[in-house]
Amino acid sequence: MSLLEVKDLHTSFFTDAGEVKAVNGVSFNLDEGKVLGIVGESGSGKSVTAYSIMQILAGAGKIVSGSIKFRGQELVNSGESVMKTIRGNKISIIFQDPMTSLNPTYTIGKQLMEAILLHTDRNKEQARERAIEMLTLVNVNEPEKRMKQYPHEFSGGMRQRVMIAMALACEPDILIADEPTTALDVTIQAQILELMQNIQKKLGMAIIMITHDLGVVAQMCDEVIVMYAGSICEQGTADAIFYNPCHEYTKGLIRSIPTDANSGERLKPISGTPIDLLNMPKGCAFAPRCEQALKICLREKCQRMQIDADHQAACWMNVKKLKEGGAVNE
Amino acid sequence: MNSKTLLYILKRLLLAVVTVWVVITVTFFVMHAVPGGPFQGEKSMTEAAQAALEAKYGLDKPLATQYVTYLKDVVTKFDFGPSLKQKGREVVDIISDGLKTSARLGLEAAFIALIIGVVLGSVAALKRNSIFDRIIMVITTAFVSMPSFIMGTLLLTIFSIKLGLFPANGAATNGLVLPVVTLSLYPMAYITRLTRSSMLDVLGQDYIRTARAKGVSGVKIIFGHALKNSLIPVITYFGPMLAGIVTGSLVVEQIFAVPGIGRAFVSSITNRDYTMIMGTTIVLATLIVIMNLVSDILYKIVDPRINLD
Amino acid sequence: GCSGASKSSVTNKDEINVCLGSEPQTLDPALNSAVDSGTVLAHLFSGLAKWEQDDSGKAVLVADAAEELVDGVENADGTVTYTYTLKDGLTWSDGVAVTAKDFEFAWNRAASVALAADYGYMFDVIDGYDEVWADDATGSEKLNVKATDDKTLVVTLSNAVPYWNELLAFPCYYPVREDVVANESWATDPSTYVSNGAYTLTDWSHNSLITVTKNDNYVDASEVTMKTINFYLSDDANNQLTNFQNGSWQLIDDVPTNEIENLKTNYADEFVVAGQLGTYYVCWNINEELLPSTSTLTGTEKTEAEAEIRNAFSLLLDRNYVVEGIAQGGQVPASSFVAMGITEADGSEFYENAGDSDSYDGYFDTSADAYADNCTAAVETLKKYYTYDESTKKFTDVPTLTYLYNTSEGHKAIGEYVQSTLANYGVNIQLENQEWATFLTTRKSGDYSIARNGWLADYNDPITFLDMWTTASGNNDVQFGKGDNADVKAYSLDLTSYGYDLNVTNGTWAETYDKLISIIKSCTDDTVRYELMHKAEDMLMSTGCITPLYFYTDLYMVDDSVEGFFSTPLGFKYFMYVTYAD
Amino acid sequence: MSKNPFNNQIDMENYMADDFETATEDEKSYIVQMRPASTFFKDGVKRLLKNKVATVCFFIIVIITLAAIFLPMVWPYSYDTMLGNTPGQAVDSSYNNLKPFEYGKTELARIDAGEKIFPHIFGTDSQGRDYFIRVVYGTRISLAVGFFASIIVLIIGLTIGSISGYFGGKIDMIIMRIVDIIYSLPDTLMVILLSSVLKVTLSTALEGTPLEKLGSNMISLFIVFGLLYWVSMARLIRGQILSLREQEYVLASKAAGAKGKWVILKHLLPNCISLVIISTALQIPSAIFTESYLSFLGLGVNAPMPSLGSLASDALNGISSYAYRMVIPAVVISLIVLSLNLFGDGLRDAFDPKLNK
Amino acid sequence: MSNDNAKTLVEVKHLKEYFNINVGAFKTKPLKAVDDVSFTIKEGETLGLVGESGCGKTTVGRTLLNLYKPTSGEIWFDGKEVKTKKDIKEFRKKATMVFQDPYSSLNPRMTVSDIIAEPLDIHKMYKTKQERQDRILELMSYVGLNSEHASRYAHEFSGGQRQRIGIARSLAVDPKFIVCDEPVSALDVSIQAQVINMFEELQDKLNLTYLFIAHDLLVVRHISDRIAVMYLGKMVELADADEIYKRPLHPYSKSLMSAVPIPDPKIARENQRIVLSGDIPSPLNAPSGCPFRTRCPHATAACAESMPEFKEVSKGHFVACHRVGEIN
Ligand SMILES: Nc1ncnc2c1ncn2[C@@H]1O[C@H](COP(=O)(O)OP(=O)(O)OP(=O)(O)O)[C@@H](O)[C@H]1O
Ligand SMILES: Nc1ncnc2c1ncn2[C@@H]1O[C@H](COP(=O)(O)OP(=O)(O)OP(=O)(O)O)[C@@H](O)[C@H]1O
Ligand SMILES: [Mg+2]
Ligand SMILES: [Mg+2]
Repeated sequence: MSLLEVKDLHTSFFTDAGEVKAVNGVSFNLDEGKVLGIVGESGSGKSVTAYSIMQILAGAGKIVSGSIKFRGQELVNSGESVMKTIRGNKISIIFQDPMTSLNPTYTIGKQLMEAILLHTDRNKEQARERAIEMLTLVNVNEPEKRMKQYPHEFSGGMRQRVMIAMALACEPDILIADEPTTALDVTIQAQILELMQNIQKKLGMAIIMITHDLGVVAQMCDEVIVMYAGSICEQGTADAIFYNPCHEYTKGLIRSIPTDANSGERLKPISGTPIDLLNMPKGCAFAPRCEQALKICLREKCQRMQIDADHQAACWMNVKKLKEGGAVNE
Repeated sequence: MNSKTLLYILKRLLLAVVTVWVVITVTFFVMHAVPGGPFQGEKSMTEAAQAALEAKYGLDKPLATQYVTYLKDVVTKFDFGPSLKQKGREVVDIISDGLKTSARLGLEAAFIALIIGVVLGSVAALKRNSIFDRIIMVITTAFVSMPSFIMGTLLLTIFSIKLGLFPANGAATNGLVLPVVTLSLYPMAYITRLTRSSMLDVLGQDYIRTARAKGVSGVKIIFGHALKNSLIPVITYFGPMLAGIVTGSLVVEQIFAVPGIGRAFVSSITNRDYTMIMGTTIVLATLIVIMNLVSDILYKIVDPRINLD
Repeated sequence: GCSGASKSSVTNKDEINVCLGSEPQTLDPALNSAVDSGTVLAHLFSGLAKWEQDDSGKAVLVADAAEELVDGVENADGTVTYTYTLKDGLTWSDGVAVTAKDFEFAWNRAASVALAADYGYMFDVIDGYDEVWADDATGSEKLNVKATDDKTLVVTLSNAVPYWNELLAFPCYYPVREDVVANESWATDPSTYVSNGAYTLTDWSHNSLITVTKNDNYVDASEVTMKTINFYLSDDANNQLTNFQNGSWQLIDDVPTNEIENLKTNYADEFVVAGQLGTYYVCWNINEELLPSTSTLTGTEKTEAEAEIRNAFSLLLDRNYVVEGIAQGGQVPASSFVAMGITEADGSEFYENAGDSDSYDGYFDTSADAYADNCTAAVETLKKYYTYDESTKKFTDVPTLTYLYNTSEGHKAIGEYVQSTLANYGVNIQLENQEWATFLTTRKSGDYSIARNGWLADYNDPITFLDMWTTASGNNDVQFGKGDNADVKAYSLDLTSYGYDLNVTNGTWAETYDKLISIIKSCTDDTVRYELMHKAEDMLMSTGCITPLYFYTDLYMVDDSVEGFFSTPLGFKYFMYVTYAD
Repeated sequence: MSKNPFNNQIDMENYMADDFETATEDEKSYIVQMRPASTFFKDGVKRLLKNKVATVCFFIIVIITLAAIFLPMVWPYSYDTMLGNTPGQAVDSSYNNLKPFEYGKTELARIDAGEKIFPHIFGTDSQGRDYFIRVVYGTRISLAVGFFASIIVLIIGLTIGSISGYFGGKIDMIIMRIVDIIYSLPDTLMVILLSSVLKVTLSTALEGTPLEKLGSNMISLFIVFGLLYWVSMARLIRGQILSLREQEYVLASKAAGAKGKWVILKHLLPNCISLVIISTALQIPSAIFTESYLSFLGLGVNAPMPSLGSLASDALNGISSYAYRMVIPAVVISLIVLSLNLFGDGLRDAFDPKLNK
Repeated sequence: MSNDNAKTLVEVKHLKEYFNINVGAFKTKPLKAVDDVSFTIKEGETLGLVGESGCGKTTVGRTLLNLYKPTSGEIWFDGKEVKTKKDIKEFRKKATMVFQDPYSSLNPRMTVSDIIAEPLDIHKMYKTKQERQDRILELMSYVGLNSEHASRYAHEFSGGQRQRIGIARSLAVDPKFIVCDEPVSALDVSIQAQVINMFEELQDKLNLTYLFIAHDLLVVRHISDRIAVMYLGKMVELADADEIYKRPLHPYSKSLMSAVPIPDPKIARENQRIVLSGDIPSPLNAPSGCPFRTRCPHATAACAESMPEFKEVSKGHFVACHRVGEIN
C-alpha cells in the first residue's frame, strides 16, 4: 500500500462562465520517503491537485469524482472533522508566495504555535519551545526574538523558511510544496532547496514538489509527473522524463529551455497559447499547439500507456511510431 | 509604544493645532459675516441698549481686535467667555453639560453599531449569497438610506406611543434607549457593509488558505484570522464617525428631547451666540482631529505593517 | 373619546410635569424676555402684584408682596406717585428678609444701561428712565424709585399709565437682592439661586428639566397646593405631544399643527385654546413698486394708489380659511391691527371699535358671507390700475412679488395660501424662506417686498401695537418714513378738535404719525387717548401696508385631571394652585 | 519486460492508417476557436443582464425616473393647486387632509351627478393639494438634486482627490489639511453665510441667462454642495489613486512621456470607476436629505415645489394622524436608493475586470 | 554579437539613485538603491543585468530612462548628454521600456490598440486617424498579434500575448534602445521562449539595443552579449556572457552561477553548488566596505574597510573584489 493513492481525480470550478475542469482524471501513487515532482505550465492544474488532496479548494471548487487514499483511508467526502486531523498534521503544504501566505497581523510565533496547539497535546509553553526548535531547524537566526516579530519584518526567504517550519511542526508524513521557490531569488532558492533536501533526509517524509521549473525538478525529484490542461501527460523517473521524453509537450518543454547547448541559437518554443479550460477540445488538449499533431490527436484523447516499468505517457505519437514498426524507447 | 510612535503623535498633534487654529479663524470671520447678531430679536432693542450690550461683550471693537483677544483668552486662559445668549453661563459649562450627555449617547450608539455591525457583516460574508446575506444587505441599505428623523419618529411612534415601552424624554430613566438605537442604525448598517466586503476580501487572501491548510476550521478562521484583518477599513470609518456622533446629532436630540450638545450648537448658530459658536466649533474640531489621530494609531495597532509616516 | 394611551396616570399627586418650551436663556427676572421662562419666574418670585383667577375663571391682578395695589397720586407736573407698603414676614428663600430696598435695587438694575436687558424699556414709564438712557448719561442716574424704609417703596411715573398694575406683575419688576446678583452667574445654578416667591429652584438640568419646589416660608404658602413643578424642556412639538399622550407630562404648550384637527376630537377636554394678545399679519415694504411699469402716477397719487392696491389684495384673502384650514388653533380672523383682548378705558374691546363701520368690527368685513363681495370689490379696485383679461379673469401686468417668511411649517402654509389665492387673479408671488436671524435682518432692513409678521403685546394697551411704527422705531419693518417714503408727502392729520395744535395735510410720515404717537404717549385723558389711538390705527390701516390675518391664540393641552390651573392673556401659566381630580 | 509494451495496452486494429497522418494547420485551428470576439463593454452588459437583481433594480430606477418626468404631463392635478381654492369663493377646506381615495365636497357632488372624477390616490395634504402628484414632483426634484449634487460632488471630489493622490507630497499634504478643515467647520454657519451671499450675487448674475429658470436657490444649493460636501469623496478618490499610481501601467505611460493630466485622465480615473459608482450611489440619498436640511436654512427648492425630503419632514408635523404621508416619500427614497445601490453593485461586478479575471 | 567597432549608444557614468526614506517622525535616510554604477552599451548590443531581488536592477533601468531623477551621475545617449527637459522629451522617443509584469503593466480599461498607440498619442506622432490605425496594425504584426485583437481588452489575453502587447507599445515610437525589465519572468517556460525569440528577431530586424534585466541567468545568458552582475546597488562584475558564465570571478557571481538549477538530473546531482548562508542585507543598512562581505565565504577584515574598486582584470572583464586575485 502506498502512502498516498490518488485515483482518477476530477476537480472542477463551477463559475459563472461555466464549469472549469481544472483537474481531469489524475492518478498517481506516492511512496514513503520519495520525492514526487509535478511540472506543467501555469494553469495546468498542479495546485488544484494539491488543494484537492488537502481539500482546501476555494469556494466554487469541488472534487467531482475520484478517490484519494491516505494510508488506505479515503479522504474524499470524509468530512471536515477528519480533514482537520489530517491537515497540517499528516499532510502539510507550503505555498508559492511566502509574501502573502502569512497573516500580516499576527506574530510569527503565534502562527507557528497554532498548528502545534491544534494537533498535539502540548501546552502553550511546550508549543513555544517546539516552535523555536523548528525555527532553528530551518536556520532562522535568533529564533526567540523572531517569534515576536511580524511577517513584514522578514525577508522573502525567511518567510518561506517560516512556512516550512510551520508545515513541518507536526512532523507530517507528506509535505506538499507548491512552487516553494518561485518567488525567491536564485541564491535564496538554492538555500531553501538544500534545506528541504536535508530535512527530508533527516525526517524521511514524502514530498510532492510542485513547480514549473525543470531545473528544480532535476535537482530534487525521484519521480516526475508532467501535467497539461488538468491531465497527466507523462509520468516517470526523473531520468526517463529528461532523457527520454515520450510526450510531445514534454519534449517541447525541454527544448524551449535555454541551456549551454543551445546558447548560440534561436530557441525552439512551443508555439500557440495555453489552452482555455472552458473551451477544451475533445481530442488531445495539447494538439492545437503540437507541431506533430496527427489527425487522431484532434479527435480522440490518447490513454496513458506504459512505456517502461516506471514510465508512462499519453501521446499518439508513440502509437504511431509503434505502428510504423519503430521502438518507442530509443 | 516606542519613541517613534510618540514622536509621530507629537507631530500629528502639532498639525492638529494648526488645523484647529485655521478652523477657529475661518469660523470667527464667517460668523461675523453672517447676517444677524446676538442681540437681535423679534422685538428690536433700542440702539442705546444694543450699543451698551456690544460694549459689555467687547463686540464694539474692530473685528481684528476681537479676534486677537479671543484667541489670547482661549490659548492662555482656556477661557471661552460667557455665552451671549444664555445669560450668566460660561460657554465651557454649557459645552461640558451638553457633551456629557451627547458623549454617553454617542459612545453607546457607536459601540452597539460596531459590535452588531461587525458580527452581522462577518456572518453575511461567511454565508455569502445566502438568503440571510441578501436580507442583511437589503435591510442595511434601507437603514443607510433612511435619515434619522424618519427612523427616530418611527421608533418613537412604535415604542413610546403605541407600546409605551420607553419614554420619549431623553432625560428620563431609560430615556436614552431609543435615541441610542436611532443613532446607531446608520453606522451599524454602514459597518455591516464595510465588514462584509472587507471580510470577503480577506477570506480570499492566501493566508486564510494557509490557516485552513494548518487544520484550523470554520469559526476559528473567521474570528481568529480574518476578523482582525478585515477591521482595518472599519477603523478608518469608526474614528471620524465616533467624533461625529459624540459631538451630537441635532435631529436625534431634538426628537427625543435629549439635552445634548448638538441642539446647543445649532441653537447657538441660529441665535448668533458668538462665543458659544466658537467654543463648540473648537471642541468639535478638536474631537474630529483627535479621533482621526486615534483611528490612525489604532490602525497601526491592528496592522503592524502600517508605517505611521 | 380618547385614543391616547393611559391618561391621568399621575402617580405622584404632589408633582406636576409640564413642558412650556426649550431651555430658557435666563432665569434672571430682569433679563428674561420670554413667556415660558416668565412662567417659571412667576412661580419663583413674588412682585408687588400677581395674577390670580377670580371665581369666574378670569385672570385678575391682586397684591402680592405689597399690602395692596394703591392708586397713584397725580403731582402738579403731571407725574404720578405711588407709595407701596410691603407685607410683613417676607423672606428670601435663604431666610433673609425682603425689603423695599431690594425692589429699588432690582428696578434700577433692570432698567440700567449696564444690564441692557431686552425688557429694560418696560421701565420707561418711570420718571428718570430717560435720564438713565440719555446720550450724556454718566451711569449714576437712577429711576425715581425710593425705599423710604424697609417696608415702604415710593415710585413716581412720568405720567399716568393705565397698565401700571400689570407691569408690577411682570417678571422684570420682580425684586432681586444686591448681594445675590453680584455673582453674575447666580441665576444658572440652584445653589446660588435666591428667590422670594412661592417656590424655590431645586434643580436645573440644563436643556432637560427645571424643578421648583414649594417654599414653605412664602407668606401665602397655605394657598399653594402643588408641592413640586417639573418644567421639562423640549422644543419639538412631536416630542411634547408624545410625552403628553403617554402620560408623562400633564401640560404641553405646543402641538404639531397637522395634528390639531384630530386632537380637537380625540382630546376635546384637554385641548385648550386661550386668548393671546397678538396679531399675525403680512407686512408690505412701503417702498416696493406695485404699479405696472406703464403707470404714470407719481408722488402722493402713487402712494395713494399703492395703498388702495394693497388694501384690495388684503380683501382677496379668506381669513376664515386661514384660521380654520391652516392655523386651526381657534384663532380669530383679524380685520384690524391692534389685537383682540386689548381693552379700552371702559373695558370694551379695542378691536371691536376699530374702523368706522357699525355692521362689522374692524376695517373690513371678515365674515364668510362677505368674502365674495370683498373679492368683487377688490377686483374692481385693481382694475383701475392693472389690465384685466376678462376671458381668463386674470390681471396680466401685476409685477411679480416675493413673499418672505422664516422657516416654519405654519408660515410656509400661509405663504402658500397667499400665493395660491393671488395666483387665481393672475398675481404672481414667489415664496422665499430664510433662517430666523437672517430673516429678521432682512425684514428690518427692508430688503423684501412682502413678509410675514406678528406682534405680541407686552401689556394690555394698544400703544404697544402703535408706537412700533414711528419712523425711528426699530420695529418699523414697513419702512414708514424711510427710504423713498421719507420724502413722500401723502399723510394728513388734524388734531385740532382734540385741542392739540396739529393740522397737517399732505405731510410726511414723520410730520404726522410720529407726532401723533408722541401726543398719545403724553396724553393723560383716557378717552382722548383711546380716540387718538384709533386715529393712529386708522392711519396705519389706510396705507394698506399692514394686512392683518388673525389674532393669536395660545394653544395648549392640559390633562383633564388637573384642576386649579389658569393662564393669563399674556400667556403666563400658573400651576401653584393645581390639584388633581380623583 | 516485453519489447513492445503497447500491444497489450491498445488495440491497434481500431485505428485507420490515415489517423496517424499529420494534421494540417487548418484542422488544428478549427478545433481551437477563439472565444467569439466581444468587447469589454458587451461582456459587461452581458454579465449585468445575467444579474437578475441588478436588472430589476435598473428597471425600477428607469420606471421611477420616467414617471417623475412624464406623469405630471398627463396627471389631471398639479402640485401647487389647492383644490378647494377657487377665485371669488371662500376656500373649501373639505379638500384638506383627504385620506387616500377620498373626495372633496364638490367632487362628491359631481360624482353623485354621475361624473367620473380621477381619484386622489394618496389623498391630499393639509393644503388640499393632490398628494400623489406632489410625491411625483418631489421625486423629480429629489432625483435631480440627488443626481446633480452627486455629480458636482463627484467632479470636484474626483478632480481634487486625484490631484492630491497623484502628485502626493506637499500638494497632497495641503489638500488633505484643507479637507480636514472643511470637515471641522460648522457647516450650518457656512451654509447660512453662503446662502445669503449667494442669493444676492447670484440673482443679479443670473438675470437674463437660461439658468435663471432654474432659480438662484437651486444654483446656490449646488454651489454649497460644491464648496462643502466634496471632501469625503475627495478623500476616497485620493486613497484609491494613491494605490493606483503605483501600478506599472502608470509608469509605462510616464515612460512613454505622459504628463500628469494625461495619466490621471487616461489611466487613474477610469480605474476608479467602480469605487465611484458605489460611492455615488451612496451619495445620492445623503444629497436628497441634505437638500431638505438646506432648505430649512433657506436654500433648496422654493415652496410650494416639493422635494421628497421636504415632504417627509413636513409630514412629521402630522405624524400620528397622517403617518402615511411620511411613509410614502420615505419608501420612494428607499426604493431609489436600494435600487441604485444594488444596481451599482451589479455594475461593479460586471465591469470590474479585476473581479472576473 | 558584440562588435568592437560599433559606436557606443548608451553611456552611464557614476549613476547614483538615492531614495529618501522616512525612518523617524522627522528623519529621513537615503536608501542607496543604485550606488555609483557606470557602464556603456554599444549600438545593437544586448547588455544583461542580473542580481537578486532588490539589488537595484529596476532602479538602474528606470533612472537610465529618467523615470527617476538621478541623484547624481551622467547619462549619455547617442553621444549627447540627457539633461534638460527637452533632452528628456526627445530621449523618450528613442528609448523605451518593457515591463516585468504583463498583467499590471497594461491598463485594464484600455483596448489593445489604445495601449499600443498611447506613445503615439502622447507625442502626436501621426497626422490622420488612418495613419495611426496603420501604424498600430504594423506594430501588431511585428509582435505576432493579428488585427482582430485590436479592439479587445488586455484581460482577454494570455500572459505571453500580453507581453507582446507591451513590446508593441515599446516599439511604437521607433526606438533605438529598449530597457527590458524582467520581461519574461512572469511568463511560463513554454511562452518565455517565444518572447525571447521575438526580442532577438526584432533586434535583428530593427537594429535595437537592449538593456535586458532578469534574474533568470539561463535566459540572460541566452540573449545577452555582455552581462553585468549587481549586488546591493553596486555593480560587482561585468563581462562577456560566456566568459562570466563559465569563469565568474566575483564570489557572488560564482555562487549565483552555481545556484542556477540545471534542467538535467545528472548534472544537477553532481553539480557542486555554492550555497550562500544568510540573507541579503537591507539596502538601508548596507554593510560597510564591500556590500557582499556579510555573505562572502572569503571575506576578510579588509573587506569591511573599503569598497573594492571596479576594475578591469582582463579585457572587457570588470570585477569589484579585493581578493579577486587570491580566490581564483
Ligand atoms: N478559484 C478558482 N475558480 C475558477 N477557476 C480556478 C480557480 N482556481 C483555479 N482555477 C483554474 O484551475 C486551473 C488550474 O489551476 P492551478 O492553480 O492548479 O494551476 P497551476 O498548474 O498550479 O498553475 P500555476 O503554475 O500558475 O500555479 C486554472 O486554469 C485556473 O484558471
Ligand atoms: N520609489 C522607491 N522609493 C523608495 N525605495 C525604492 C523605490 N524603488 C525602489 N526602491 C528600493 O530600492 C531598492 C532597489 O530596488 P529595485 O526595484 O531597483 O530592485 P530590483 O533589483 O529591480 O529588484 P527586483 O528583482 O525585485 O525587481 C530596493 O530596496 C527598493 O526597496
Ligand atoms: Mg499553482
Ligand atoms: Mg525589479
